[in-house]
Amino acid sequence: MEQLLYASEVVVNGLMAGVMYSLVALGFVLIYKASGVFNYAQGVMALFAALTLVGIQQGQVPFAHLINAAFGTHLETFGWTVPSVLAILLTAAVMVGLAILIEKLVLKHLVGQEPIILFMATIGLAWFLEGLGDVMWGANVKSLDVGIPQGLSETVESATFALTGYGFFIDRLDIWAAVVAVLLVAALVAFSQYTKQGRAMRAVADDHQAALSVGISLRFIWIMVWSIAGFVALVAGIMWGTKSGVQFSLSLIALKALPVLMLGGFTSIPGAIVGGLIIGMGEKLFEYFIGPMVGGATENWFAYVLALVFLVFRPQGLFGEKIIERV
Amino acid sequence: MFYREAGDFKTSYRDDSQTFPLKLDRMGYYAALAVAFLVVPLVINDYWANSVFVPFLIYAIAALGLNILTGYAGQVSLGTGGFMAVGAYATYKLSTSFPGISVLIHILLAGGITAVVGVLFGLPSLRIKGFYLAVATLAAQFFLIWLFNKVPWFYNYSASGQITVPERTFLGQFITGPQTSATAKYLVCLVFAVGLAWVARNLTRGTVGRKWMAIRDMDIAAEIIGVNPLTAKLTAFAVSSFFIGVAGALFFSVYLGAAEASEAFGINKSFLVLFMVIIGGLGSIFGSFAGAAFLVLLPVFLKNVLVGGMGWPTDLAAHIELMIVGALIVFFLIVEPHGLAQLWRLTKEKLRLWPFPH
Amino acid sequence: MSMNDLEPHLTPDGRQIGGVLMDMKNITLRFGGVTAIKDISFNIREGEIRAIIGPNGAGKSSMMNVMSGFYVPQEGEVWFRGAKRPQIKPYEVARLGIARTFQNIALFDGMSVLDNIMTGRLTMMKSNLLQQAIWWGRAEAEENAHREKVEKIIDFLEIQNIRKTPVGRLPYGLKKRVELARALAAEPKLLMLDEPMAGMNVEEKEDMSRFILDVNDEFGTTIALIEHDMGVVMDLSDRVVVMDYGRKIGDGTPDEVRGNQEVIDAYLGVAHA
Amino acid sequence: MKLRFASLVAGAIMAAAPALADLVVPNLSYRTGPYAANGTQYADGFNDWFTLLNERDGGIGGQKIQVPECETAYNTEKGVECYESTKGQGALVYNPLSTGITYQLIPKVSADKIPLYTPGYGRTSAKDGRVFEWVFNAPANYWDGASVIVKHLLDLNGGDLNGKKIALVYHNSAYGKEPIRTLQDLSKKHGFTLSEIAVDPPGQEQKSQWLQIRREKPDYVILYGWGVMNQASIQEAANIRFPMENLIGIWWSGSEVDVQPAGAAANGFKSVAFHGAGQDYPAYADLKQHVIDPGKASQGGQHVGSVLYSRGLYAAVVISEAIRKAQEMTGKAEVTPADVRAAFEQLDITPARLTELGLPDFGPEIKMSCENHGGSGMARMQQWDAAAGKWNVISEFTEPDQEILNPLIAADSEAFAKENNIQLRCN
Amino acid sequence: MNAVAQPEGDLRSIPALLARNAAQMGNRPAYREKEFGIWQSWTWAQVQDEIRALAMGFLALGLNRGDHVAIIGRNRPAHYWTMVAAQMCGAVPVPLYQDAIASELAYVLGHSGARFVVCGDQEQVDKVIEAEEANHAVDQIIYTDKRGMRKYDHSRMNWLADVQAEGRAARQRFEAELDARIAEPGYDDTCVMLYTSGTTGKPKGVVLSNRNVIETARNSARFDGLKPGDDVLAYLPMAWVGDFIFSVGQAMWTGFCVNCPEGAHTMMTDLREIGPTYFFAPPRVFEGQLTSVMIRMEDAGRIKKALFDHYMKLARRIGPAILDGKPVGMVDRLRYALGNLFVYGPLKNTLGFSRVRVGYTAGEAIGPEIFDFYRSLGINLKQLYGQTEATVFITQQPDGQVRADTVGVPSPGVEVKIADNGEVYYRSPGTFVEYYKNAESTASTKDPQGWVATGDAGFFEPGSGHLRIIDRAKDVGRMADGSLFAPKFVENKLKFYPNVLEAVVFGNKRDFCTAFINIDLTAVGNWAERNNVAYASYQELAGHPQVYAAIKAHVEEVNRSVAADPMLSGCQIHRFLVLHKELDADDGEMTRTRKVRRNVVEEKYADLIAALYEGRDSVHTETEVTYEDGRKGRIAATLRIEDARTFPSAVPAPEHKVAAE
Repeated sequence: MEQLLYASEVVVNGLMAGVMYSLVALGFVLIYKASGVFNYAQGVMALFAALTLVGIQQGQVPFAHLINAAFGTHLETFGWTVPSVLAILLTAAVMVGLAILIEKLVLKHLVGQEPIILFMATIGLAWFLEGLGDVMWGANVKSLDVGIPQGLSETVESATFALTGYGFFIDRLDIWAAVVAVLLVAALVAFSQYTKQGRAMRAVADDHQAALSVGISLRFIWIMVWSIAGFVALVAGIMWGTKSGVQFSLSLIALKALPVLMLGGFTSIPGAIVGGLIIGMGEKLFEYFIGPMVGGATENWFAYVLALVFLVFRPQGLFGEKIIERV
Repeated sequence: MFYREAGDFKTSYRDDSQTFPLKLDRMGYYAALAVAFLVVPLVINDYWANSVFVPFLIYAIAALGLNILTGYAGQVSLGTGGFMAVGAYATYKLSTSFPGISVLIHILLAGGITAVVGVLFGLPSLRIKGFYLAVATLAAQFFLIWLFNKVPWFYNYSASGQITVPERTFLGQFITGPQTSATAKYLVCLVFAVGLAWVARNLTRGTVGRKWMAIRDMDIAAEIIGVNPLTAKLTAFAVSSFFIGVAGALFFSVYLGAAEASEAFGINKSFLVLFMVIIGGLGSIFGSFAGAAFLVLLPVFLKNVLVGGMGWPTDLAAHIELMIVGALIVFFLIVEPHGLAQLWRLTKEKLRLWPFPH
Repeated sequence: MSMNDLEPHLTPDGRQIGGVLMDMKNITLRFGGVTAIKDISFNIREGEIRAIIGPNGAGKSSMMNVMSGFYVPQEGEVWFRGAKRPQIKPYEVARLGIARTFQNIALFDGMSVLDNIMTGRLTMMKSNLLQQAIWWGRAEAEENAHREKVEKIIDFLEIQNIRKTPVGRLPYGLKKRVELARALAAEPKLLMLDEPMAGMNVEEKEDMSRFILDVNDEFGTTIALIEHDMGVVMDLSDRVVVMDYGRKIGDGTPDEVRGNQEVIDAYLGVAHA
Repeated sequence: MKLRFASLVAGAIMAAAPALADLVVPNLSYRTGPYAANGTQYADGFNDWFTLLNERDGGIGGQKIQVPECETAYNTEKGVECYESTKGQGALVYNPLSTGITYQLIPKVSADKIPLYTPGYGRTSAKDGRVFEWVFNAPANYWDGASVIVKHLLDLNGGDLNGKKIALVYHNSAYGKEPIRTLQDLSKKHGFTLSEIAVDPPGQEQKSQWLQIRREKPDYVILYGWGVMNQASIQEAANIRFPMENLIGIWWSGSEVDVQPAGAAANGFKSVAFHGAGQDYPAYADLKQHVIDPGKASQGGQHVGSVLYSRGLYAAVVISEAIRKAQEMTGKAEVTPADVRAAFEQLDITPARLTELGLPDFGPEIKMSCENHGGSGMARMQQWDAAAGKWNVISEFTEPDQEILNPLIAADSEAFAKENNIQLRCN
Repeated sequence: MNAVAQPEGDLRSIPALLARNAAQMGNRPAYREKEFGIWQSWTWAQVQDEIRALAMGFLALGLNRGDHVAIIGRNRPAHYWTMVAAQMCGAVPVPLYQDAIASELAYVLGHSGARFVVCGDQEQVDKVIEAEEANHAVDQIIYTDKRGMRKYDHSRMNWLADVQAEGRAARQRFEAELDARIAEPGYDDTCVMLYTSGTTGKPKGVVLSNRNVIETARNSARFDGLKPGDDVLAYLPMAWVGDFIFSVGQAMWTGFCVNCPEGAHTMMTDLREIGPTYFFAPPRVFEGQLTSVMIRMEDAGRIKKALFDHYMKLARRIGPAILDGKPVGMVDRLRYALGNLFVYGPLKNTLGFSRVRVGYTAGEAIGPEIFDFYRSLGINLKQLYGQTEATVFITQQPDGQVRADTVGVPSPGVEVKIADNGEVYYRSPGTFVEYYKNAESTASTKDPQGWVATGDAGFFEPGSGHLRIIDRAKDVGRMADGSLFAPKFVENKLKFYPNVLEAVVFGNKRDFCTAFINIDLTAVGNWAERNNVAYASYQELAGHPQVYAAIKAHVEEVNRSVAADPMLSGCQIHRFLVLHKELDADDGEMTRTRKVRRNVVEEKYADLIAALYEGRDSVHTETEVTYEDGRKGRIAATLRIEDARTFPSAVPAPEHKVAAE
């Protein structure tokens, strides 16, 4: 009985962790669906967004280090702080600007290239953004606080204790993340269902040629999609940044999103969510039950193996479009 | 411009299908080999060997291997780092278990072991295609690294989990361990690189190579004309992994001398080698070398320019270097998505047509 | 001469027609709820040019895919060279001596014309990986021997001047020819051509017709071809199967088929409508 | 065109070698990559001490010190490249601040005959001078740290840890695995149960590990983390309300960088340390006067006085003392790496000497010998005061349990000697 | 030279030369053919074996002494071998033009009475069958390429390879017989019979003896120092005497290697691959190549173009001098070497001339610009003058004495004299035996002393002793005012312009000269493309006003240059038109060697000529044309007639009296 309770706690926490993965995976899916680009830079975009957010919040001088090195000045901060909401809005604007630049400088020139080339380009982009983020805001660890609470949720603990005699641990941040994820998905769905731009986006995702022929500007759609992905990255950045500080390692969360994508299918938003939940739950359960037997630290590879096993049976992912072979 | 092809004709299929059908190319190739084998060993020092030549040659081997899989057989892999680790740990286990046998043989055996592991992880490729496969190979990457970290047998139960290469000699010269001279390191890697490039060329020009390319270009048509996708893909995984295994073995035993799985063979290695292949040119042996040279030299070059030349703080330089490398990669992909090899081919075409524009 | 007369004989232009090479018995193929082929039987005799015609969507391509082993029919049997063909993979079918071309050209774009045609001979190459790796002895000898064979085909199809061109750069008509060359390189017992003249202009069609006749004539290769364009087929083929909506509505010599009222209604009627 | 580029490349690579300086102490630092935040502070401290010596004393023994910095990004290959590119400049001693790189360099420095100084990291068994002629890791190593932590716990529990549960949360790498054997031996000796919990680097996500801890309820958790893993661990510990004073980090888990992201929740977190922190030392006045105020501080002096800054500074102090000693021993101002190595073996940094340096009680006494390249192994505990934002020292320098450690070290180093055909020295 | 030379040793026939080559240099390459993607090669020893097998096959098929063996096909080793095999059997090979139409074939087959015909492929077989339907004189048809031949009635038809196989199988039976037949022919027995193209009338069969061929081959090979190891590209029609001399006579004599291209469409590629050391081409080929060089350079980038122009200017200045071994300054030589690296070398390489040691052009006059272009690149291009009846060589240019406007000095062993009417006569060991079955023509061409009339008018240039040819003797006429009319002289000048493909000048017994022009579709079409001039057909392009303007400029340039030659200044063109169709051999307007049949043109386009002289501005005409497949059709057009400026004669009087006077 106790084992079962522990297991359920692990499951619940796994699901919560899965939500965090899904937040990153969502950005991938959006871009892949609309432009066929496998955007490896999504993780770095989250880092960049978080760095920018903290930088704006704390009134850091962008490129201070570079300016200091070049001109011998001693710039640090502007000496003001920006309220969180405003900072988030400003950061979102920066991400839109970034999307426009990416479209203008990169994507536009790579139209019609093979997917692997586009993929590689996004890795190049990732390196660039990583360097840029560091040059702009510095490489030190920053703590991010936009008012999201962290730590054990007593409500849950006491509720579950009353119910089962064992108080479940759930991080309040995770609850917030789940709520935000639900809101985000709802917003995305609403956007794509009920707005003109959203419908255009779906049209492009379905068939580029057809969309072009009815007069949808592909470039606009791409900018829009990258902007939305940038916003999703910002959300992921806020969540992960709050959790473990804003720093280089944040970009590595992309690696946690990849098995989620594999599992859910590259083109499915529900896939990203369900995939995240399965991966989160799966890896936590495995780490909890099997981990100790094999020495632990299994989460990284187990997520991939889990996804791999799924794929062998469903090569297009859980929610991916079926691949029909023709000659 | 420099080509004089008139009178350079072929009277047999053997001549016609040789690697460098043009006499000038052939001469250039022999000249490059002569320089590589006779001149460089005389002038090389520790810095050039360890910072430039040895990593270049080893990465070239790894890139060759990945190019066989990705460029020729069309199977995208991000498991290179993991497979290199297999090569490294296999060499370590072999050379510590059988000290009487030459480490060069151990390196080749390590390649063989990696090939077996590669085949194992290549099995999903029969069902999974494209990016899904790329991501799936990450499973190999993470699992293998985890395995080498977790199972003490692999690192002979040493306290830290590091593996350190034993000193071994060949023809009385140290070829592994700290006493190895720069020349010896370089030559060992050069022999492997040249030999394996030759093997890669042979494989890719013949039956196996055509099967790979057929699978890459149109797998269904390939199957209908009689290519067994199972064997074609698995041989690609096997051969590719052999190369990568040898690269990993050399990386550990000749270059680093000591290694730890997650540090030396992490996911970054996989990306780096994939980059080399793409920047160099998919499906090109020359491209593998060019890509390796580009990505080994560029950071060294930038670092020396920015820090050594311009005196910038190292961190700023490193970040700007990251930006430059990233931007250059994007730029390259935009300008020539088929890589340096294609650029080289076009240049050669131009030179052959000179002075005509087309 | 009736279509049921399976005695070997010589055609008026001196070609040898032998016994049954491939026999399709009561083939039915369904995709989900859709029946693409409904209980069709016909045979192909050694040395003949056999055409399958029908309007778009008649199930011709599905039939060819069944013949080449790419689709497995729900019902019916495929007999080849006097034996029932077990359910095998497409690449094993190729090894039985069946080669084909594709309606939407399926060449290997990353390879040269020569390499593409060489792939046609892959099933005959025997050297192992190690021999190829060192490119010594058997591997090289084999390569050159097959190259010679392939060069004969290149010569036959008059594509010498594009030998080393990457196929991606070729115009449509030449691609079709290269694809034919690749199929021929396999020295097939049965050569299947999937709309070999689709999308060609009159001149290219004439060339292709000539090549098809020459192949049949020179090498005695049995040819099964699917074609949409009825005129071309009538001139080329010895016997014709007519399909419509997955059914067989006619089978016989071009003259017989031409006179068949059902064919006229279903096919010609549609075509002229 | 191609030729020009090639010569440019060659030129640039060659340009990496500056003119030979009198005393060269390369700083293989990392200010980028996953551990940039830590590496930056350390490198600043390292640089600033030498700057101080140059500015205030005109170097050591009248010889200026050059500290060429080379970015490794905590990457072994880059580390090797840095080593190779700087060794030609006459480097006297290396301090790469990376266990991975240290393992690369141990065989190389032995062949090149350049001493390697790895305070508090690197290969623990390098303490055995009989085997590792060119490597020094005083004042303390990973195993010392583990032992000192256990001693502290013994102190807290009246010398008895019987039946207690201790969990080790470690960075799943060579570094993180170091203390396992020591702790296993100590658990046998003291009767506590040890559970080992690995965290795969980088380690932002440790939910399952901490759920496990929450369930097992160990009395103490020892943390061997690095980089983001520390922050995540401390945060997760706080999240599950693990008593912060029962979470004890090795010195690599005990810097401001690690505790600040968790904010107030990190209050009470303990770590072991082998040197002081903060600016309450007389030397800082000199630093301020000669280095910081004139704007000569490395990277603008943002981190002066932080734990990692102090550690870098401490490493620089020991190295400069070794050089000074080498000058004394040879009577020459220009010393060779071999001289410095010999000096390391003779090094004796007494409390008095530390006071002289303006750093009273900054570190334990270091006394090395031919056999002992690791010093006393003494370390002390410090505790984070979140409100004040500073580390408070809560114990004196304590000696580790040499009884346990020495056999382990001897076994490991002798195995190494055997594998590599090394003749034991110091007989 | 009147003394009758004797054969060296017993080398008195081609088979004898072959035996010598096989014995002395059995392992050297003798023939190569681009086939199946590579240059299939045969050594002299192999070639001997192949030919002997073929000859024995012929014997098995019943080839008799004195039979004629017609050969019709493209240049292939097998075809050369059939000639030698026929000779071995004592038969006479008769190579025919492969593009001859059936009616032409019928005549020559009938005339020669060929019993055996060797055909290259199905197409030739069809023609032969059609041609001899009437008389059925042909006993055996042998085809080289068996494609499409399965369905034919094989009762008197064989595949060449089968004939060889048969010959090999029958070795026991025929070896002795063959050796006996090889030993039979004497030095003066027939070696080969070649049909002249015949600008007028029916083709005539020129009988050449072994002496003719071997002596000529020997003399000419020595003249240019040809040696084993040289490579020649055999691509000119096998029926042409030159090809027989180069690819059989000289090849057998010196033992150099004959390379056959894969086909006409790969000729240029094959030329480049082989890179011959000894090369022969009519001016047309050189013109074509130069045109394509210029066209391709048009698209080159600015730097390349500047480099090209700069170095070509330099080359024009000093290139020929360097080639002729004249003194050139050190600096210029250095600059030339640089030019060689950047321009000349690559250019020669792309053209396939890198290795050319001896190059000849003949058949027609070559434009001095074109000639100098190749010379300046360092290609040793020379001119020769000859004809079938002379076994090619009458005069040729020795190294170092090469000029565009002469045809050189008499070849070794050749005597040349200029008759009173200016016609050139020669006598040499190569002088033909007779016209086959045409004693009358033989007698009218060759006098009892052995002098042969060339039919060309020319004179020896004082000083240099080089021969200059002005025109066909019979074409040289008088204007109404009595001044000299040499149409070819003017036509050649016109044809030197890349835009002009052909020109036909009229004016005999008239007041002034007029001309028909054919534009070069490649050159003009390219110009049109670059200037966005749309056109649908040759006819449309030919009638384009801008084209007319360009041609007019050319005509006036020519007039200016003609005016400079006092003797011929009356030949300036006053009026011209651009023809609405290309002159075509299929329409009988040209010979198969692409020489204009002046009388045919004059007859066919009488209406146009009339219009030219009537002073009309335009003329409507309808013309019958023959399409490639033999069908006939008519095209109609209205042609514009332009007047061109003429110039006064520059120099008052000729300094020396020309033979033609």
